[in-house]
Amino acid sequence: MSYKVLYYVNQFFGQVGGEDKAGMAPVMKDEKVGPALGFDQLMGEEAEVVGTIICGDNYFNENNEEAVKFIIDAVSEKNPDLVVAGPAFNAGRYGMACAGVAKVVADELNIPVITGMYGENPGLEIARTKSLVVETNDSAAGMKDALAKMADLAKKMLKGEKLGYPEDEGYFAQGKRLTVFSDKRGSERAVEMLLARFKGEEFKSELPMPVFDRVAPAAAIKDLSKAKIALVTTGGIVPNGNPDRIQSASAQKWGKYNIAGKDSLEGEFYTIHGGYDPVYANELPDRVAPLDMLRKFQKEGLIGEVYEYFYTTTGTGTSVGNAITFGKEIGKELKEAGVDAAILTST
Amino acid sequence: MEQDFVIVTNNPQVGKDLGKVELVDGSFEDVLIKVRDLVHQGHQLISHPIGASMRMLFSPYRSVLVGAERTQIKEVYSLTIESGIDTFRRSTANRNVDYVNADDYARIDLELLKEAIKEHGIIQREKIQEVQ
Amino acid sequence: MVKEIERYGIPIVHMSTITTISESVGANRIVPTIAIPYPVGNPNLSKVVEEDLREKLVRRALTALGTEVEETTYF
Amino acid sequence: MNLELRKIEIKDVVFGEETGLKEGVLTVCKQDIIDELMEDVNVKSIKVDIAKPGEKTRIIPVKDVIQPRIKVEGKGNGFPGVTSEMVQLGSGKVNVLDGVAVVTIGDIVGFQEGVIDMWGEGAKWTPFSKTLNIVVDIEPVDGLDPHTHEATVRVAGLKAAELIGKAGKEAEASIVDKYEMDDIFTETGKYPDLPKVAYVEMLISQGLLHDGYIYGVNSQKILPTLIHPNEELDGAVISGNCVAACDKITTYQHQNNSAILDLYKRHGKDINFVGVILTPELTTLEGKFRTCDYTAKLCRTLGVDGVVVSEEGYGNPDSDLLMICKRLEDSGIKTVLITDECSGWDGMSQPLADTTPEAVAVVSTGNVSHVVELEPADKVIGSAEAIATLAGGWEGCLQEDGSMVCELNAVIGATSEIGYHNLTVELY
Repeated sequence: MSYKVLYYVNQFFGQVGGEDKAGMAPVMKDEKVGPALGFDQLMGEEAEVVGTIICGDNYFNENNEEAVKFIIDAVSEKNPDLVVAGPAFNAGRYGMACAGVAKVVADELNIPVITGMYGENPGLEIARTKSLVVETNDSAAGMKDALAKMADLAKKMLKGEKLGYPEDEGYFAQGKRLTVFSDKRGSERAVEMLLARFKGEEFKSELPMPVFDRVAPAAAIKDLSKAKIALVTTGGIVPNGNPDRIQSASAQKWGKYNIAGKDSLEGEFYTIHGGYDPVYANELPDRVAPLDMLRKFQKEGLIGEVYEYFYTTTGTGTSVGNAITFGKEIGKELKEAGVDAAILTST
Repeated sequence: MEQDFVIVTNNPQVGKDLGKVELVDGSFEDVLIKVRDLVHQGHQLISHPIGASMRMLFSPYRSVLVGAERTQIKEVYSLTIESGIDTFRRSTANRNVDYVNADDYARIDLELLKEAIKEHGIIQREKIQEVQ
Repeated sequence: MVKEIERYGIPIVHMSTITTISESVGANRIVPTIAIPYPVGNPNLSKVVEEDLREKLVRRALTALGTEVEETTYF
Repeated sequence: MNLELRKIEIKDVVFGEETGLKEGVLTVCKQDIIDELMEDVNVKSIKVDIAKPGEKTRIIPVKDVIQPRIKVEGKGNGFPGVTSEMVQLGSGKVNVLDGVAVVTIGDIVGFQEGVIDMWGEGAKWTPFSKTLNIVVDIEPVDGLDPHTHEATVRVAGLKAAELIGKAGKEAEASIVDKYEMDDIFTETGKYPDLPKVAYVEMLISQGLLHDGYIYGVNSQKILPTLIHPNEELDGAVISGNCVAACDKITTYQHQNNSAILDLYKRHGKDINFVGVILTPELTTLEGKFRTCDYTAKLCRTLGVDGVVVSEEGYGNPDSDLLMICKRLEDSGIKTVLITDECSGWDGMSQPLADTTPEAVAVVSTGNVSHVVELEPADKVIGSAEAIATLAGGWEGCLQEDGSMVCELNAVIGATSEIGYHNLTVELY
């Protein structure tokens, strides 16, 4: 029996067009388009690509609800054994879309998903927890290799074979910690680990602590009086009513609000942060995000200006992956807006 | 000696004879949140917010000792209560509170609380001796 | 977040109460703040004294942005 | 000190008129045990049963597991400081009924768990499905306060093991394990070039149902203390723990502490094993700071190059474990931790309650939230209510065919943090 595979690509790999077509709404093609064709050939007799969904990257990210609904309907109709998305290489929006597809297909439809990405793709953090993500090159020049690896793993997944370790098979660890039997009891492994440390040999901790990389400090502002400064907070300060419904904990998104012409946040903003007693911040939100003081310094001429948007999210319980994504997205906007420096406040 | 602690609890078996009680009308998690708010205001976190086994996380009741006065906001207290709340939520995500054995949990929580008070008392006495 | 924003070459100062977390998430410029529910303020103080405190904290943050640093530095 | 553990291989256990041992078959007289334990006025009734590997038998709720032994040369029968008069342990010859365990059951509180399945899927997850278990069910008189209740059950189990152990008095041992270790200076003189290693064994020390005892002293009352490994192998440390089924250290596991045994194996070859530090896991933060500082100080005083640290329990003891690790690594002492983790049903959560970058070498003995399916048993020794508690954890955990789904945290010794069992965790 041959398995059924449904393929997802963006407007570019779906051969519709470039950036100008990034806003296209999703369509379902019954034929194999772009990488779907190559993937289909690699699968040989074992599986067949029964259709290709093509969706604009901007559309997916900006009209998420509609896109998700389309995916659910399309996948339910074709009822495939596996969904393949990408590979997205280092394309950020495409990667986020592939991650979005993985999330909805895995969570809502319980169908396995495989995709491919470069290690720095912002979609990786979500995609790896919802699907199998093959490690790829950073550009489409690596298409051939990526598809070959994806096809190999896809065959194993379809047949329900046990996958090898991520580092051996070339996929990103999903972060799933499985309890298994070892051929040695724990104490013996501990003694061996200690001996390895004494001898300076390599050893593998069975419970690695989270690692934090560092970024070199950016150069200081030469002349503050001309600088445009942005205010960012993880303290959950939002406009009254929380119009964007930012979560009080384990935030899935951030918000930005226009503060042009406002002297402070008092009265119009409050906190939705679930990690502390909100009384004091609600009394005066500037205790968390000190817009009033920045305005004061602006008037005094100490700083040039305060950037017209204020950025906010909640810091409590928010996954490292999301925090990275938020930082990347916010940083990009600040850079494009010509912001010179930022103040981030955390509670 | 003036008592320097407050018991934050939702355990109905905890009586005033043990000391000042801040009774929380709510769940285990509500007790932790109350403790968090007090720690954020500068109360010392005297006893660890969670127990020493998974089982005790399914308890409907919990008692935690905090300092009676606002003294200083210490990172270690904030981090401990934050991670305690996080551990509680993570460990009980798929579990029901074990109400069937509520009375037994209340009893054991009370006993463990008494031990915590004793342990705290020993440390306080040592401190006073240092001063003398 | 702080690291990702700095990656764009934008100097960023982290005003935070739990500075060990701030260090572990890779902040290079840190201003320690007052308390979790009111990092840049203190409702226990009189209005005038609190204003003064808040002004000093934000001024410190601006000083940090105007100062070259090599490694994690507290202001 | 010089200790010989002489293992007498037991092939089967049967009930009979007289307790004794013949050709590898241990005969147990029920009435002897009942009479002995009923001497305690706090005991109302005693039931004795046998559970063998492979039988479709479930034991629940387990309080403690003890290995029956008898000392045939040297002082210190029973458990000095608890069931017999105080003597220095760690030397002499001990006959061990190898392959037999006394398992005590008795619910001090309704929420006690601790299951041993002797067959099938469940048997894989506990080391005590491989032993011939003599199960002693202890019911105390009504109206006992919980402290006395716990002590009654604890001591009854130790006495039963002592009584059964006597059957091995004249028996021939098939394996003799010798544990010989002199004072630190002499040993270091013998092995000047080997790295010095200490073992830090943490003990839950937090009050009722959360206690450990050293020569009968509640570990809550001590500063971290140095003990010769032989003393623990000879019965100086016993369990007073009734919660944390998967990762409490039963008395049996103290008597056969795998971390001590595995360090001993390397003593004089790869390492110079200098001793065991018993560290209480207290409940106040100040108490934790004190014991962690003190533990690290003892290690520095001993001049060790490396330390293995084992935890007991989950939750607040994670803080102690990592604080000890940080202090040791900061002093330049290479440290390996043994702990279990709670990474959720799907294994996707952050595994420990706390983290510290210094913890670079950690052995994980399993996810306490790992879900396993247990088939219905033909025979239950213990309490059906305890099964209800075990099965009542969430909707749908009790299935139509009578099988139930439970988390590893209910299974005795599953994720033993002294590394007694062979579970680990792999990242996928």
